[in-house]
Amino acid sequence: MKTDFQLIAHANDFPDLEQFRSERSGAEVVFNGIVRTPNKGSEVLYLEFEAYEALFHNEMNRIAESLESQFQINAIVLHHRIGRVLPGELAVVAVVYSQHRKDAFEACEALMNELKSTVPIWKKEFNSDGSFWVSQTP
Amino acid sequence: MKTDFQLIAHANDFPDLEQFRSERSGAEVVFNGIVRTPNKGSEVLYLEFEAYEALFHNEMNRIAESLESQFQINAIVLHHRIGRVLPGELAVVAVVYSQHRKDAFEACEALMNELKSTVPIWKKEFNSDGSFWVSQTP
Amino acid sequence: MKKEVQLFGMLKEQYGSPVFVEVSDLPISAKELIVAFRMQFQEVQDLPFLIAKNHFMIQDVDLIDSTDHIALLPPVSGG
Amino acid sequence: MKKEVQLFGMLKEQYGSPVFVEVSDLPISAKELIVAFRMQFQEVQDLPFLIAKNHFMIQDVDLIDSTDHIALLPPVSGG
Repeated sequence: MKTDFQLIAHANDFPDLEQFRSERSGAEVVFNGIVRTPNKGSEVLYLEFEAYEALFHNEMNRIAESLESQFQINAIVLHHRIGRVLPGELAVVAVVYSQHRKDAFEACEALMNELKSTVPIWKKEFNSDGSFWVSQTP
Repeated sequence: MKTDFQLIAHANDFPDLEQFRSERSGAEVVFNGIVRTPNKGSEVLYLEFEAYEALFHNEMNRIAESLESQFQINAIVLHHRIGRVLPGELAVVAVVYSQHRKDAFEACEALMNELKSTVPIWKKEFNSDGSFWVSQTP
Repeated sequence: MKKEVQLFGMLKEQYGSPVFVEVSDLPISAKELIVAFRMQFQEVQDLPFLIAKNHFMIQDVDLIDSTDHIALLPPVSGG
Repeated sequence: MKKEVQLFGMLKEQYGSPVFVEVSDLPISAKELIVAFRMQFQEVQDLPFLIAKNHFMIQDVDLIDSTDHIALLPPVSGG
Protein backbone atom coordinates (compact mmCIF):
# COMPACT_ATOMS: atom_id res chain seq x y z
CA MET A 1 0.00 0.00 0.00
CA LYS A 2 1.29 3.43 -1.04
CA THR A 3 0.68 6.35 1.29
CA ASP A 4 1.20 10.08 0.99
CA PHE A 5 0.41 12.39 3.89
CA GLN A 6 1.25 16.06 3.62
CA LEU A 7 0.51 19.37 5.28
CA ILE A 8 0.10 21.97 2.56
CA ALA A 9 1.07 25.57 3.14
CA HIS A 10 -0.43 27.22 0.03
CA ALA A 11 -3.58 26.76 -2.04
CA ASN A 12 -1.59 25.92 -5.16
CA ASP A 13 0.64 23.33 -3.51
CA PHE A 14 -1.79 20.40 -3.57
CA PRO A 15 -0.01 17.60 -5.44
CA ASP A 16 -1.43 16.21 -8.67
CA LEU A 17 -3.18 12.89 -7.97
CA GLU A 18 -2.15 11.46 -11.35
CA GLN A 19 0.96 9.93 -9.76
CA PHE A 20 -1.11 7.67 -7.50
CA ARG A 21 -3.29 6.22 -10.26
CA SER A 22 -2.58 2.77 -11.56
CA GLU A 23 -4.20 0.27 -13.88
CA ARG A 24 -4.46 -2.02 -10.83
CA SER A 25 -6.73 0.42 -9.01
CA GLY A 26 -10.09 0.46 -10.75
CA ALA A 27 -11.59 2.79 -8.16
CA GLU A 28 -10.38 6.17 -6.94
CA VAL A 29 -12.59 7.97 -4.42
CA VAL A 30 -11.64 11.56 -3.65
CA PHE A 31 -13.05 13.72 -0.88
CA ASN A 32 -12.35 17.40 -1.46
CA GLY A 33 -13.20 19.45 1.60
CA ILE A 34 -13.83 23.08 0.72
CA VAL A 35 -14.13 26.02 3.09
CA ARG A 36 -17.84 26.73 3.14
CA THR A 37 -19.71 29.95 3.72
CA PRO A 38 -22.14 30.74 5.21
CA ASN A 39 -21.66 28.42 8.19
CA LYS A 40 -24.38 28.29 10.87
CA GLY A 41 -25.76 31.59 9.69
CA SER A 42 -22.52 33.59 9.70
CA GLU A 43 -20.47 34.72 6.74
CA VAL A 44 -17.09 32.96 7.03
CA LEU A 45 -14.13 35.24 6.31
CA TYR A 46 -11.44 32.55 6.56
CA LEU A 47 -10.24 29.57 8.59
CA GLU A 48 -6.87 29.23 10.26
CA PHE A 49 -5.53 25.68 10.49
CA GLU A 50 -2.75 24.62 12.84
CA ALA A 51 -1.17 21.14 12.94
CA TYR A 52 1.23 19.13 15.09
CA GLU A 53 3.27 17.79 12.24
CA ALA A 54 5.25 14.90 13.78
CA LEU A 55 2.11 13.48 15.40
CA PHE A 56 0.13 14.09 12.20
CA HIS A 57 2.42 11.71 10.31
CA ASN A 58 2.40 9.09 13.05
CA GLU A 59 -1.38 9.20 13.40
CA MET A 60 -1.91 9.03 9.65
CA ASN A 61 0.32 5.96 9.45
CA ARG A 62 -1.65 4.31 12.25
CA ILE A 63 -4.96 5.12 10.54
CA ALA A 64 -3.69 3.83 7.19
CA GLU A 65 -2.69 0.51 8.75
CA SER A 66 -6.05 0.23 10.44
CA LEU A 67 -7.89 0.93 7.18
CA GLU A 68 -5.71 -1.53 5.30
CA SER A 69 -6.76 -4.24 7.76
CA GLN A 70 -10.44 -3.54 7.00
CA PHE A 71 -10.49 -2.78 3.27
CA GLN A 72 -8.71 -3.72 0.05
CA ILE A 73 -6.61 -0.59 -0.51
CA ASN A 74 -3.80 0.12 -2.96
CA ALA A 75 -3.03 3.69 -1.91
CA ILE A 76 -4.16 6.32 0.61
CA VAL A 77 -3.53 10.04 0.23
CA LEU A 78 -4.26 12.80 2.71
CA HIS A 79 -3.27 16.39 2.01
CA HIS A 80 -4.39 19.04 4.49
CA ARG A 81 -3.94 22.79 4.34
CA ILE A 82 -2.42 24.69 7.23
CA GLY A 83 -2.51 28.43 7.76
CA ARG A 84 -5.20 30.73 6.45
CA VAL A 85 -7.73 29.22 4.02
CA LEU A 86 -10.42 31.26 2.28
CA PRO A 87 -14.01 30.30 1.43
CA GLY A 88 -14.09 28.24 -1.75
CA GLU A 89 -10.52 27.00 -1.26
CA LEU A 90 -9.59 23.38 -0.62
CA ALA A 91 -8.91 22.57 3.02
CA VAL A 92 -8.39 18.83 2.66
CA VAL A 93 -8.01 16.21 -0.06
CA ALA A 94 -8.50 12.59 1.01
CA VAL A 95 -8.15 9.82 -1.56
CA VAL A 96 -8.38 6.05 -1.49
CA TYR A 97 -7.40 3.78 -4.37
CA SER A 98 -8.77 0.26 -4.48
CA GLN A 99 -9.48 -2.46 -6.98
CA HIS A 100 -13.18 -2.06 -6.28
CA ARG A 101 -15.52 0.81 -5.75
CA LYS A 102 -17.21 -0.28 -2.53
CA ASP A 103 -13.92 -0.53 -0.64
CA ALA A 104 -12.76 2.81 -2.02
CA PHE A 105 -15.96 4.60 -0.94
CA GLU A 106 -16.08 3.04 2.51
CA ALA A 107 -12.39 3.49 3.23
CA CYS A 108 -12.40 7.13 2.09
CA GLU A 109 -15.39 7.94 4.29
CA ALA A 110 -13.74 6.10 7.22
CA LEU A 111 -10.54 8.05 6.58
CA MET A 112 -12.43 11.34 6.89
CA ASN A 113 -14.14 10.16 10.08
CA GLU A 114 -10.75 9.25 11.55
CA LEU A 115 -9.30 12.56 10.46
CA LYS A 116 -11.99 14.34 12.44
CA SER A 117 -11.46 12.18 15.54
CA THR A 118 -7.77 12.00 16.27
CA VAL A 119 -5.60 13.70 13.66
CA PRO A 120 -3.89 16.68 15.34
CA ILE A 121 -5.19 19.56 13.27
CA TRP A 122 -7.05 22.51 14.74
CA LYS A 123 -9.29 25.01 13.05
CA LYS A 124 -10.23 28.52 14.07
CA GLU A 125 -13.09 30.15 12.21
CA PHE A 126 -13.11 33.89 11.59
CA ASN A 127 -16.53 35.11 10.57
CA SER A 128 -18.59 38.25 10.43
CA ASP A 129 -19.48 37.82 14.14
CA GLY A 130 -15.97 37.22 15.52
CA SER A 131 -13.83 34.09 15.82
CA PHE A 132 -13.84 30.75 17.64
CA TRP A 133 -11.97 27.47 17.79
CA VAL A 134 -13.99 24.70 16.22
CA SER A 135 -14.31 21.83 18.70
CA GLN A 136 -15.26 18.46 17.37
CA THR A 137 -13.49 15.72 19.34
CA PRO A 138 -12.44 14.00 21.53
CA MET B 1 -29.23 21.79 -8.21
CA LYS B 2 -26.71 22.02 -11.05
CA THR B 3 -26.23 18.96 -13.23
CA ASP B 4 -23.78 18.08 -15.97
CA PHE B 5 -24.05 14.75 -17.80
CA GLN B 6 -21.75 14.07 -20.73
CA LEU B 7 -20.52 11.24 -22.89
CA ILE B 8 -16.83 11.78 -23.52
CA ALA B 9 -15.22 10.65 -26.74
CA HIS B 10 -11.52 11.09 -25.91
CA ALA B 11 -9.37 10.60 -22.82
CA ASN B 12 -8.39 14.27 -22.71
CA ASP B 13 -11.94 15.60 -23.02
CA PHE B 14 -13.00 15.21 -19.40
CA PRO B 15 -14.08 18.66 -18.22
CA ASP B 16 -12.29 20.39 -15.37
CA LEU B 17 -14.35 20.08 -12.17
CA GLU B 18 -13.26 23.52 -10.95
CA GLN B 19 -16.37 25.07 -12.55
CA PHE B 20 -18.72 23.09 -10.30
CA ARG B 21 -17.04 24.06 -7.02
CA SER B 22 -18.57 26.70 -4.85
CA GLU B 23 -18.08 28.16 -1.41
CA ARG B 24 -21.58 26.87 -0.60
CA SER B 25 -20.53 23.24 -1.19
CA GLY B 26 -18.21 22.21 1.62
CA ALA B 27 -18.01 18.64 0.37
CA GLU B 28 -17.07 17.32 -3.06
CA VAL B 29 -16.94 13.54 -3.47
CA VAL B 30 -15.47 12.26 -6.71
CA PHE B 31 -15.53 8.71 -7.98
CA ASN B 32 -12.98 8.13 -10.72
CA GLY B 33 -13.48 4.76 -12.40
CA ILE B 34 -10.32 3.57 -14.09
CA VAL B 35 -9.97 0.68 -16.53
CA ARG B 36 -8.35 -2.03 -14.45
CA THR B 37 -6.08 -4.86 -15.45
CA PRO B 38 -5.81 -7.72 -14.74
CA ASN B 39 -9.52 -8.50 -14.41
CA LYS B 40 -10.59 -11.96 -13.22
CA GLY B 41 -7.18 -13.36 -14.09
CA SER B 42 -6.95 -12.03 -17.66
CA GLU B 43 -4.84 -9.17 -18.95
CA VAL B 44 -7.26 -6.50 -20.21
CA LEU B 45 -6.24 -4.99 -23.55
CA TYR B 46 -9.02 -2.39 -23.71
CA LEU B 47 -12.73 -1.80 -23.17
CA GLU B 48 -15.22 -0.60 -25.77
CA PHE B 49 -18.10 1.49 -24.41
CA GLU B 50 -21.30 2.13 -26.31
CA ALA B 51 -24.13 4.41 -25.15
CA TYR B 52 -27.69 5.33 -26.11
CA GLU B 53 -27.26 9.04 -25.78
CA ALA B 54 -30.83 10.41 -25.69
CA LEU B 55 -31.86 7.85 -23.06
CA PHE B 56 -28.60 8.45 -21.16
CA HIS B 57 -29.57 12.08 -20.61
CA ASN B 58 -33.15 11.26 -19.66
CA GLU B 59 -32.10 8.54 -17.23
CA MET B 60 -29.45 10.75 -15.66
CA ASN B 61 -32.01 13.50 -15.10
CA ARG B 62 -34.38 11.00 -13.49
CA ILE B 63 -31.59 9.69 -11.23
CA ALA B 64 -30.51 13.20 -10.27
CA GLU B 65 -34.07 14.09 -9.23
CA SER B 66 -34.33 10.91 -7.22
CA LEU B 67 -31.02 11.61 -5.44
CA GLU B 68 -32.03 15.20 -4.77
CA SER B 69 -35.13 13.93 -2.98
CA GLN B 70 -32.95 11.78 -0.69
CA PHE B 71 -29.88 13.94 -0.06
CA GLN B 72 -28.83 17.57 0.29
CA ILE B 73 -27.11 18.10 -3.07
CA ASN B 74 -25.86 21.26 -4.77
CA ALA B 75 -24.53 19.69 -7.96
CA ILE B 76 -24.22 16.30 -9.67
CA VAL B 77 -21.76 15.53 -12.45
CA LEU B 78 -21.45 12.37 -14.50
CA HIS B 79 -18.96 12.12 -17.34
CA HIS B 80 -18.60 8.74 -19.05
CA ARG B 81 -16.22 7.67 -21.79
CA ILE B 82 -17.49 6.02 -24.95
CA GLY B 83 -15.41 4.17 -27.53
CA ARG B 84 -12.13 2.43 -26.79
CA VAL B 85 -10.62 2.98 -23.34
CA LEU B 86 -7.22 1.61 -22.33
CA PRO B 87 -6.11 0.22 -18.96
CA GLY B 88 -5.20 3.04 -16.60
CA GLU B 89 -7.51 5.50 -18.40
CA LEU B 90 -10.58 7.07 -16.84
CA ALA B 91 -13.85 5.41 -17.84
CA VAL B 92 -16.17 7.42 -15.61
CA VAL B 93 -16.11 10.47 -13.36
CA ALA B 94 -19.04 10.82 -10.93
CA VAL B 95 -19.16 13.80 -8.59
CA VAL B 96 -21.57 15.05 -5.96
CA TYR B 97 -21.35 18.46 -4.30
CA SER B 98 -23.11 19.00 -1.00
CA GLN B 99 -22.91 21.23 2.03
CA HIS B 100 -21.93 18.22 4.11
CA ARG B 101 -19.68 15.25 3.67
CA LYS B 102 -22.08 12.46 4.63
CA ASP B 103 -24.60 13.43 1.97
CA ALA B 104 -21.87 13.82 -0.63
CA PHE B 105 -20.42 10.35 0.08
CA GLU B 106 -23.77 8.59 0.17
CA ALA B 107 -25.19 10.33 -2.89
CA CYS B 108 -22.04 9.68 -4.93
CA GLU B 109 -22.08 5.98 -4.06
CA ALA B 110 -25.81 5.82 -4.83
CA LEU B 111 -25.16 7.56 -8.15
CA MET B 112 -22.63 4.87 -9.10
CA ASN B 113 -25.04 2.11 -8.08
CA GLU B 114 -27.76 3.69 -10.25
CA LEU B 115 -25.32 4.07 -13.13
CA LYS B 116 -24.66 0.35 -13.03
CA SER B 117 -28.38 -0.52 -12.86
CA THR B 118 -30.21 1.45 -15.50
CA VAL B 119 -28.01 3.93 -17.36
CA PRO B 120 -27.80 2.79 -21.01
CA ILE B 121 -24.08 2.22 -21.42
CA TRP B 122 -22.58 -1.09 -22.49
CA LYS B 123 -19.07 -2.37 -22.11
CA LYS B 124 -17.21 -5.01 -24.08
CA GLU B 125 -13.96 -6.24 -22.64
CA PHE B 126 -11.11 -7.28 -24.91
CA ASN B 127 -8.52 -9.29 -23.05
CA SER B 128 -5.71 -11.75 -23.66
CA ASP B 129 -8.27 -14.60 -23.85
CA GLY B 130 -10.76 -13.00 -26.28
CA SER B 131 -13.67 -10.64 -25.76
CA PHE B 132 -17.07 -10.55 -24.09
CA TRP B 133 -19.92 -8.19 -23.27
CA VAL B 134 -19.96 -7.40 -19.58
CA SER B 135 -23.42 -8.15 -18.19
CA GLN B 136 -24.39 -6.61 -14.93
CA THR B 137 -28.08 -5.72 -14.90
CA PRO B 138 -31.04 -5.86 -15.16
CA MET C 1 -47.21 -5.75 -39.31
CA LYS C 2 -43.65 -4.86 -38.47
CA LYS C 3 -42.37 -2.63 -35.68
CA GLU C 4 -38.91 -1.09 -35.95
CA VAL C 5 -36.78 -1.65 -32.85
CA GLN C 6 -33.37 -0.19 -32.13
CA LEU C 7 -30.85 -2.52 -30.50
CA PHE C 8 -27.71 -1.88 -28.46
CA GLY C 9 -24.71 -3.71 -27.12
CA MET C 10 -24.63 -7.45 -27.59
CA LEU C 11 -28.06 -7.41 -29.30
CA LYS C 12 -26.87 -4.94 -31.90
CA GLU C 13 -23.69 -6.90 -32.45
CA GLN C 14 -25.68 -10.09 -33.02
CA TYR C 15 -28.64 -8.83 -35.09
CA GLY C 16 -27.68 -5.36 -36.33
CA SER C 17 -29.82 -2.32 -35.60
CA PRO C 18 -32.58 -1.50 -36.21
CA VAL C 19 -34.46 -4.77 -36.56
CA PHE C 20 -38.12 -5.22 -37.56
CA VAL C 21 -40.25 -7.27 -35.21
CA GLU C 22 -43.37 -8.99 -36.56
CA VAL C 23 -46.37 -8.05 -34.43
CA SER C 24 -50.06 -8.91 -34.89
CA ASP C 25 -51.36 -5.46 -34.08
CA LEU C 26 -50.50 -2.01 -32.71
CA PRO C 27 -50.67 -0.61 -30.10
CA ILE C 28 -49.35 -3.47 -27.96
CA SER C 29 -47.83 -3.57 -24.52
CA ALA C 30 -44.06 -3.48 -24.02
CA LYS C 31 -44.29 -6.99 -22.68
CA GLU C 32 -46.04 -8.25 -25.81
CA LEU C 33 -43.38 -6.65 -27.99
CA ILE C 34 -40.65 -8.37 -26.00
CA VAL C 35 -42.45 -11.72 -26.38
CA ALA C 36 -42.67 -11.16 -30.14
CA PHE C 37 -38.99 -10.20 -30.26
CA ARG C 38 -38.00 -13.35 -28.37
CA MET C 39 -40.03 -15.51 -30.81
CA GLN C 40 -38.22 -14.07 -33.80
CA PHE C 41 -34.73 -13.80 -32.27
CA GLN C 42 -34.69 -17.01 -30.29
CA GLU C 43 -30.99 -17.00 -29.52
CA VAL C 44 -31.49 -14.28 -26.90
CA GLN C 45 -33.50 -16.80 -24.83
CA ASP C 46 -33.84 -15.56 -21.28
CA LEU C 47 -31.49 -12.59 -21.54
CA PRO C 48 -33.30 -9.88 -19.54
CA PHE C 49 -34.13 -6.61 -21.32
CA LEU C 50 -35.03 -3.09 -20.47
CA ILE C 51 -37.23 -1.29 -22.97
CA ALA C 52 -37.30 2.39 -23.89
CA LYS C 53 -40.03 4.35 -25.68
CA ASN C 54 -39.19 7.74 -27.14
CA HIS C 55 -35.95 7.77 -25.13
CA PHE C 56 -37.50 7.07 -21.74
CA MET C 57 -37.56 3.78 -19.87
CA ILE C 58 -40.98 2.13 -19.78
CA GLN C 59 -42.58 -0.79 -17.95
CA ASP C 60 -44.06 -4.06 -19.22
CA VAL C 61 -47.62 -2.72 -19.20
CA ASP C 62 -46.91 0.50 -21.10
CA LEU C 63 -48.33 0.73 -24.61
CA ILE C 64 -46.34 1.03 -27.82
CA ASP C 65 -47.84 2.52 -30.96
CA SER C 66 -46.65 2.69 -34.56
CA THR C 67 -45.07 6.13 -34.27
CA ASP C 68 -43.14 5.43 -31.05
CA HIS C 69 -39.38 5.06 -31.15
CA ILE C 70 -38.59 1.78 -29.42
CA ALA C 71 -35.26 0.41 -28.17
CA LEU C 72 -34.45 -2.91 -26.53
CA LEU C 73 -31.60 -2.78 -24.07
CA PRO C 74 -29.52 -5.72 -22.95
CA PRO C 75 -28.09 -5.61 -19.40
CA VAL C 76 -26.21 -2.34 -18.95
CA SER C 77 -22.63 -2.27 -17.74
CA GLY C 78 -21.42 1.30 -17.44
CA GLY C 79 -18.67 2.41 -15.10
CA MET D 1 9.48 19.51 39.82
CA LYS D 2 8.34 20.92 36.48
CA LYS D 3 7.46 19.06 33.32
CA GLU D 4 7.54 20.86 29.99
CA VAL D 5 4.34 20.40 27.97
CA GLN D 6 3.68 21.57 24.42
CA LEU D 7 0.22 23.00 23.74
CA PHE D 8 -1.79 23.45 20.56
CA GLY D 9 -4.87 25.19 19.29
CA MET D 10 -6.98 27.00 21.84
CA LEU D 11 -4.66 25.88 24.69
CA LYS D 12 -1.66 27.42 23.00
CA GLU D 13 -3.57 30.59 22.27
CA GLN D 14 -4.59 30.91 25.92
CA TYR D 15 -1.40 29.86 27.74
CA GLY D 16 1.40 29.98 25.16
CA SER D 17 3.55 26.95 24.41
CA PRO D 18 5.40 25.26 25.95
CA VAL D 19 4.12 25.53 29.51
CA PHE D 20 5.71 24.02 32.63
CA VAL D 21 3.45 21.87 34.76
CA GLU D 22 4.27 21.43 38.46
CA VAL D 23 4.38 17.70 39.29
CA SER D 24 5.32 15.95 42.55
CA ASP D 25 7.42 13.27 40.94
CA LEU D 26 8.43 11.60 37.64
CA PRO D 27 7.59 9.20 36.06
CA ILE D 28 3.86 9.75 36.42
CA SER D 29 0.91 8.50 34.40
CA ALA D 30 -0.58 10.56 31.62
CA LYS D 31 -3.73 10.87 33.70
CA GLU D 32 -1.80 12.27 36.65
CA LEU D 33 -0.13 14.83 34.40
CA ILE D 34 -3.50 15.94 33.06
CA VAL D 35 -4.82 16.31 36.63
CA ALA D 36 -1.79 18.45 37.51
CA PHE D 37 -2.28 20.51 34.37
CA ARG D 38 -5.93 21.13 35.20
CA MET D 39 -4.99 22.23 38.77
CA GLN D 40 -2.59 24.82 37.42
CA PHE D 41 -4.60 25.98 34.40
CA GLN D 42 -8.05 25.95 35.88
CA GLU D 43 -9.76 27.81 33.10
CA VAL D 44 -9.65 24.73 30.87
CA GLN D 45 -12.06 23.03 33.30
CA ASP D 46 -13.62 19.97 31.68
CA LEU D 47 -12.27 20.51 28.16
CA PRO D 48 -11.31 17.00 27.07
CA PHE D 49 -7.68 16.40 26.02
CA LEU D 50 -5.71 13.90 24.05
CA ILE D 51 -2.11 13.45 25.12
CA ALA D 52 0.92 12.59 23.01
CA LYS D 53 4.30 11.28 24.14
CA ASN D 54 7.24 11.50 21.77
CA HIS D 55 4.83 12.23 18.90
CA PHE D 56 2.53 9.26 19.43
CA MET D 57 -0.88 9.25 21.09
CA ILE D 58 -0.88 7.62 24.53
CA GLN D 59 -3.53 6.48 27.02
CA ASP D 60 -4.27 7.60 30.57
CA VAL D 61 -2.25 4.77 32.15
CA ASP D 62 0.91 5.27 30.08
CA LEU D 63 3.94 6.59 31.96
CA ILE D 64 5.68 9.88 31.32
CA ASP D 65 9.30 10.42 32.30
CA SER D 66 11.50 13.49 32.43
CA THR D 67 13.03 13.00 28.98
CA ASP D 68 9.72 12.40 27.16
CA HIS D 69 8.36 15.03 24.81
CA ILE D 70 4.78 15.67 25.94
CA ALA D 71 1.95 17.49 24.17
CA LEU D 72 -1.59 18.21 25.32
CA LEU D 73 -4.13 18.36 22.55
CA PRO D 74 -7.50 20.10 22.72
CA PRO D 75 -10.33 18.64 20.62
CA VAL D 76 -9.14 18.29 17.03
CA SER D 77 -11.10 19.77 14.14
CA GLY D 78 -9.38 18.97 10.88
CA GLY D 79 -11.18 18.77 7.57
